[in-house]
Amino acid sequence: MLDARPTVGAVSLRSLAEWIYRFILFPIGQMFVFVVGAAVVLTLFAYGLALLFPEPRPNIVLVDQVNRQLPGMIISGITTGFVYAMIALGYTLVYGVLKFINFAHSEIFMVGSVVGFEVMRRLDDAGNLPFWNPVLLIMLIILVAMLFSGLLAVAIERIAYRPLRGAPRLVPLISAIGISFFLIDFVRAFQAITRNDFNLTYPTNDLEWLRTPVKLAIGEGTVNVRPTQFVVVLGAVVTLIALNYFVNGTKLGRGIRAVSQDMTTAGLMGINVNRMVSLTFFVGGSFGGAAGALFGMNVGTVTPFVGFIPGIKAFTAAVLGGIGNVTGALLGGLALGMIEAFLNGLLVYFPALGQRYTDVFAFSVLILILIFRPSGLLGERVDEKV
Amino acid sequence: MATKSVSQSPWMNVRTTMRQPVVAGALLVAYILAALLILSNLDRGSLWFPLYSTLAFPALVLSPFIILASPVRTPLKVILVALLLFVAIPYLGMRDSSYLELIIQICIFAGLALGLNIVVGFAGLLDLGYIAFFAVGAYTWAMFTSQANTVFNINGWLVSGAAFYGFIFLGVVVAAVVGILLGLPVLRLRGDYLAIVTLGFGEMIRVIANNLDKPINFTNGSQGLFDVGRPPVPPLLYNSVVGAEAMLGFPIANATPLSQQLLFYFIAIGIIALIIIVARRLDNSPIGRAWTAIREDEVAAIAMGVPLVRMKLMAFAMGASFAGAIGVLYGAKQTFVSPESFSLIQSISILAMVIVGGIGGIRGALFGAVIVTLLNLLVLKNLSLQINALRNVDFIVPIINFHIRDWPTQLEPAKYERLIFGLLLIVMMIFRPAGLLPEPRRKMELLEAKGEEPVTVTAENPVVTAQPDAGKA
Amino acid sequence: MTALLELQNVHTYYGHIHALKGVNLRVDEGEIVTLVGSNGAGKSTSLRTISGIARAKVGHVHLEGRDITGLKPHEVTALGVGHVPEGRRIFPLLTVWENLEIGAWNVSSRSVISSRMERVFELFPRLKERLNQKGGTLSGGEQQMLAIGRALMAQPRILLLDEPSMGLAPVLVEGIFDIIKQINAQGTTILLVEQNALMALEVASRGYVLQSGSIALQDTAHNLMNNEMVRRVYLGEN
Amino acid sequence: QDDAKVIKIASQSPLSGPQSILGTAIRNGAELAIEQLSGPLTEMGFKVEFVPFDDQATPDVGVANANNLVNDPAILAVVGHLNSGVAIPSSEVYDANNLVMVSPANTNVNITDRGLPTVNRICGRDDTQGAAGAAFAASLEGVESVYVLHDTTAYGQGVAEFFASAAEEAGLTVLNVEGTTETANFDGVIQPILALDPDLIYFGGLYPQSGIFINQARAAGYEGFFMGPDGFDASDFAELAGEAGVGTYYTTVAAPPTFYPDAAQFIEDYQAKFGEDPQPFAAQAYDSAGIVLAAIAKAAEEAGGEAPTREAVAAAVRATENYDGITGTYTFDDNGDPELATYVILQVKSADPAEWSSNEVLDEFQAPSPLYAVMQSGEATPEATPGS
Amino acid sequence: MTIILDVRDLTKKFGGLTAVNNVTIGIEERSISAIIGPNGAGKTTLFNLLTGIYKPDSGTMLFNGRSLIGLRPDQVNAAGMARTFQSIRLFPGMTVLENVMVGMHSRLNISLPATLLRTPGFQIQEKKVKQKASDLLRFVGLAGKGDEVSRNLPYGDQRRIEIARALASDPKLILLDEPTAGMNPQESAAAMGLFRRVRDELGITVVLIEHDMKVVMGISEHITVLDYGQKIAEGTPADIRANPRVIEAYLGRRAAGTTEQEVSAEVEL
Ligand SMILES: Nc1ncnc2c1ncn2[C@@H]1O[C@H](COP(=O)(O)OP(=O)(O)OP(=O)(O)O)[C@@H](O)[C@H]1O
Ligand SMILES: Nc1ncnc2c1ncn2[C@@H]1O[C@H](COP(=O)(O)OP(=O)(O)OP(=O)(O)O)[C@@H](O)[C@H]1O
Ligand SMILES: [Mg+2]
Ligand SMILES: [Mg+2]
Repeated sequence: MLDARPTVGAVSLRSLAEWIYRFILFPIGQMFVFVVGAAVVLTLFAYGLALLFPEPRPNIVLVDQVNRQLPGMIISGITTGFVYAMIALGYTLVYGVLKFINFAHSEIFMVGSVVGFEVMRRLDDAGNLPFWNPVLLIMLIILVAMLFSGLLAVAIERIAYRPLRGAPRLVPLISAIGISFFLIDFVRAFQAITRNDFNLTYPTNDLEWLRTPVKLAIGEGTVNVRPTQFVVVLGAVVTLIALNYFVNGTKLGRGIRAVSQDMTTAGLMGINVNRMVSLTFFVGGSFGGAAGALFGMNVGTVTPFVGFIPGIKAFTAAVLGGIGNVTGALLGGLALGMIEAFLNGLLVYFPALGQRYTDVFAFSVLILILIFRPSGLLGERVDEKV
Repeated sequence: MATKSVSQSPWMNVRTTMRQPVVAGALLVAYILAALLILSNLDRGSLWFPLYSTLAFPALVLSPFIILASPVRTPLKVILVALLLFVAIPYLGMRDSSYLELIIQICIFAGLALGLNIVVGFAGLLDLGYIAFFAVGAYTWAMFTSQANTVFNINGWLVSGAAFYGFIFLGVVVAAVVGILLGLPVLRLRGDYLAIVTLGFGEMIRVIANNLDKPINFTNGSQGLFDVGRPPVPPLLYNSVVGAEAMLGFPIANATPLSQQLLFYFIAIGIIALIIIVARRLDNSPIGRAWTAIREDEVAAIAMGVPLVRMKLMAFAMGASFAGAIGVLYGAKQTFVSPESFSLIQSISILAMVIVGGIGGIRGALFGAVIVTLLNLLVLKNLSLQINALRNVDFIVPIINFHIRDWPTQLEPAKYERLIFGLLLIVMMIFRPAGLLPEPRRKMELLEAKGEEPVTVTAENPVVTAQPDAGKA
Repeated sequence: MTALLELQNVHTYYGHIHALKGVNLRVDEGEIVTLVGSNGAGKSTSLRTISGIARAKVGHVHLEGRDITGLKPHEVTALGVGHVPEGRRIFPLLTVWENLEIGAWNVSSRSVISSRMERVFELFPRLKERLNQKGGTLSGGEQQMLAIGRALMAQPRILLLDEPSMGLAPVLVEGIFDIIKQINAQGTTILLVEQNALMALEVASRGYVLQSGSIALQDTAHNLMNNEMVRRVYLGEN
Repeated sequence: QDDAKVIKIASQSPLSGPQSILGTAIRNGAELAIEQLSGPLTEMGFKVEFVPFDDQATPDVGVANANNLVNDPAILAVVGHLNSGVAIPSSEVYDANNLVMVSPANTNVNITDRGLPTVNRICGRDDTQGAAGAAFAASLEGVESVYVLHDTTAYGQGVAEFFASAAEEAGLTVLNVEGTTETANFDGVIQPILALDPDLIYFGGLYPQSGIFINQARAAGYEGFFMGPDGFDASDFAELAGEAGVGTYYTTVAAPPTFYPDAAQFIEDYQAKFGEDPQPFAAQAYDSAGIVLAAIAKAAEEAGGEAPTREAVAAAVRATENYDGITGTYTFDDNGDPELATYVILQVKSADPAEWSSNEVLDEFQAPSPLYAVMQSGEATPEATPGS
Repeated sequence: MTIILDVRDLTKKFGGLTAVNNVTIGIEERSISAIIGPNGAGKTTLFNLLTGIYKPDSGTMLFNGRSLIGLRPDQVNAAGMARTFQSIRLFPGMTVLENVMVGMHSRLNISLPATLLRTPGFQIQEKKVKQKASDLLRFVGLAGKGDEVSRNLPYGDQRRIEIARALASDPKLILLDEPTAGMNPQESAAAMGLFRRVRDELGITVVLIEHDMKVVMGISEHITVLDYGQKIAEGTPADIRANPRVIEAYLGRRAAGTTEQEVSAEVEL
């Protein structure tokens, strides 16, 4: 329904065009600007570094290395960044509504990746994996993962957070940690019993199209792009647009925003607050699930422990972008993914440092940004009104 | 309104009698003695040993809390606690040093929980990287005493174990300085932004410790610093242990490791006692009031003349310095310091202790530390051991006629300690959201919060915000 | 005749605080009834108990004879109770238009929503000018208009107004009371809580005086205005 | 049965967490040995029980467990650990209480180089293993430059650095020695490798990490060789690395059970008891427990049929000579290293986990422990000489 | 008479909105002045600028001859200017007494060693702090309520706590933001008495923001009127009541009329 515009009247062609602009073209444009912006800034940084340290190690000319690595770093940054962004959305949505860090979200992501595996494994066991249309297959995997993770998130809220509403802010944090421990070991137990193993490898052997890398000739050499990387980016873009529409363009999205600003008053307006909170968890959870499935397809193997690191990174991304802000989560995720990719690519050449310091530098960047923008990149910089 | 019916049931009579100080005191002594006797006479070989020790040991360790809550008079409380700490527990340690080890671990976590409680509970700053300061303390000691540190070792800069006490002080200073250095840039951040930055800082310290074997080897990297020095055992302590063993007619066990452990135990309770005194004095002072004010309303606090950053820095540095001192102790006790001991999970479990116990209260933090450590290192472990023991004798559960031996190995409880721990955390939070031993003030907040508070939109309290209005762009 | 709204011996607590101690109150269809009382007397709590934000521990709330005690706020709203809370409480980051849409949460027909919106704009032309402005950036008076307009979007049968004039410039206070009369004339029953007892009694037909959680006095507005105690305490005369 | 004197043997290994597959293998191997090999003790009237502990791959938990188990006087020996970072601090506790430990898996040099009388292992050492790998890498056609990656743990980093220094000595160009804690998405790690284009990548770490890495590196277009230490040696590696893993070289100090002719029965029994194939270190744990049982029996005999003291057990273990296990024959040197340890170089032949046992053995040799080498030759160059 | 607070050409913008626009105000020492104006006129923003919560875009603020520009809120408080908030901002979980004690922070000697060692100096200070806090509570009429948790007190009492807390820092000037909002006429009358005593007995200059004309006209010696961030009028209550611009923008005809009679009644109090 085209209820996004405040004007009252019939649906005209003009309003359709405006709708398309607002909910499709604009978000795509925005993502494009973020990606290109981050890439340009970091590329300049890389060449700047090469100017400063032309030969950080004997026989290694940094400019040449940067030339060779640039496309690869950018592609890897974008793929990781979109995954971070999708997980970060879950943190941001829940934070916006309930004002607490849902530490269990990383495990919701993990469950999504495990469910993605289960779907493919089952299809493979039944022997009909190779006959699936690639697009349908990917959609199926993502949808099942979304559904499962979304429902799981709803259940978690119901069991572990709702009874604690109104308790001090840190209390649900602890039950979230409890949930997180529980889920990790529960999935491990489940897999250990049913499969005798918990390193879960997506069965892609029969899917030629998924395994054949695409060779892109860029500059001096060729870059191999895995089809899964396309899938990740495409899947992320589509789901992010859908989320943007949901939050900003639908009545339910408006309800969620109202609840996030003032729960009591939202109730007075006739909004069933609990249902809205559940809905928020469902949406946030299903995005985590989709991210998990995409991540799993991209990396090939997942375990019950796979959620921890991306979870922390995504949480960082949410803060970087300004927690509570949907666009901020997107920007934060992309920025973090790109920064990491470039740090990984460049630190290698500095003997005393190396990639082991990537996280140290990435966090330093975060701290720097927060010092200058205490509410994150896009967080509303409210001077508190008193 | 339902008024309590004043029934003169026998139970009420018993309760009134028990509230008599003399009776209560006698009951307490009997209780502690019973726990002690059961514990020290348990036979490790017996089938039900894990179960019994799981019941008796927490009973003993938790007795200080019972003493403090009991109606006996303060001097008697002090005497009872002192007897427990200086007689009962060392005695138990001689009978079975694993309990002493457990108690030392509990003390280490209790110290950390008390320190974190100052940062999180008093000043309301969510610190998810607290373990970093602990690491700083541990490395401060280990770097200067481990044979594995090639820099100091080769240059003859290693110090002897006797320097330990000085290093506790040094650990305090170094950790406090690190706390201030980190705090200066980040303490202006609000609420959960601080959480992620401290989390990142904790990880940074760990990564640096893991990699500072190059270019110069300070930390021995991932190999860790082993052969870390220990404070020398005072001859008096050693001789008393030997004497006590002889007197009590024990087979002379290893007096050397035992007196070493006892030394650590005494140092640990010394440090904790100091931390408790410091924390209490801070709480009842202008500084403590300023922290509470900051926690409750930053804007009002600064407008009333409380210098925010300075007070927060002070909280941060105080908390850090406690962790530093405990870290030095830990390094010496463990004799091995490696980055693996300072993970995010550790920070989180300390936070869990503070919250499970009851945030903002000294008793709560201690209680939380005891409960969580007991759960982790005793209860869950013993559960696995018990089932294993039953399996070894092919125990059959009566009534349902189930052979424990048939329990599948995939479901071995030892593998699911964290799962159970997670469940317990959730259950505890749901049933005691203010913590197991809540601060009266915090408990009240909770009660009233149920009356649905308005959500004010502020920078630290943001809400889901829309995309910048695309229609206008 | 059954009253539109009736409170019978309502007791409400906040934690240990006993805020309402047996409130009895009734509002008939088409009336404006006002509730006056000093700070902390329990006026807001009475309204909150009616709309389900606070819960009556003892006693009952009836809406047209139906027991609505213990229903959730959104359920009470669906039965035709509108509540303009103390301090306006508009959604600061939603636009004026979105705030109004939220007011009509339970209405799905677009044409109904737009006709109601038109009615709100007739009452408050100012809001139409600010349609795309974020609620949080409105001035206090505009926020109050929005809060009332938002409640009207659900077309409640009875509107609970909690201190609509609080913190408003004198010039706006007059306007607000004019509008209250207008809304009532259009058929909405009103339960009005006010510190500004003088103006409240001027627009109301009946009134209750609430003192530390229970009703101390009830009468027609005219009689209350002439009551010695009311004049001294609530109208500020010696 | 009740009056039987109980002797307990404990195991410590990670039973939960990402490494629990390997930790469980240690636990299971030890349990099987105790079930099968405690005959002599049972005949002497003892009842041998097994007590597994979960060290969670965490030093603190390992130490807490260690303190717990030293207090059970019936426990006379420990089989474990998996992680050197856990084994080192825990063994300090064992040693203070004279409790003997036999490790099936710890290859870190510091395990035995501390010279503790109670600490022994039956596997080889990282210095020799790294050097053996480097020598083999240098002998490969077309390998001039190597990129060394490790998992930043005591084990992975240790062996990787030994490999790197030996490779340098062997004339290879070591492009970089890099650590990563990444476990799933290696994109960022791979980019600079591609840019440096090494002929061979050495990964010091365990298969759950390296298998995924190799899979992704191949997909990203890397075309050179892969090589790694004994941490690669698990059938799951084939599953994780897929086709990309075929051709990978790895060294091992604990060859798969199928590699040992004597282990056929063990594999069968293991499958029967635990319903799965023995994972790496299961057979070594079996032998470690076997050594312990034999030593206890010997000490008990010396004690005249009484339960032996821990000191006696520790001494008996250290005195083990030519113990004939399913994975080899073991004699300990004075540091607790096996005098001669077997090092094998294998190549992955198939992406099918079931075919793991058909991996081709390219080279096999026995190298002396440093101490034994000194003893034998009288000179202080504990250099392994591969290709004997 | 000396000017204690001298504000010149003060401007504050929020994005496109100029909340305070070139405002110039002088406050005389030991006076009671009011700032009035329609909702959103910038009154509270002006207080926030004065107390360092917001940074002005341009203009000068001299307090006691000292510039306030660039001072943090706690420094402003230490300099002798205290305030209350439009929406009450107590420390809700602390007791009434503790709330007031926190207000003294900038006047205390805070030393970590002294705190930890409980030196005699520290103990004497603590005793004094408690004593003074109870005195202040008695002054605002809350004697005996010191140990109650502040969030449990009724609204009117909370307003008084805020005033006591502000007075605790021995300010020379106190800024009150709508101190009688939500009070009934009887309560406001009592509050007016309190404000007078603050000036007369403690010698503190009082500046208040109010919408209640009875209070404003009844108590202030000088009134400044803001509208859309700009000063549109200033003068004595009589001037302001008669000013057509103020009537138009703020008072409304009825309020302008009624207050006249009521104020005359009030003055006799
Ligand atoms: N959320 C809450 N938690 C605890 N006590 C509360 C809460 N809200 C109100 N109270 C207490 O309940 C009593 C009644 O409050 P209520 O808000 O109903 O008063 P009121 O008549 O509306 O006063 P006002 O004129 O100040 O709005 C007061 O004593 C108040 O302190
Ligand atoms: N932090 C802020 N961010 C953006 N706008 C603000 C902020 N603070 C105040 N404003 C705006 O500045 C203007 C002046 O606000 P201010 O609070 O000073 O008004 P006021 O005169 O105190 O009104 P009232 O009588 O309603 O309290 C308003 O339009 C307000 O929305
Ligand atoms: Mg009210
Ligand atoms: Mg204002």
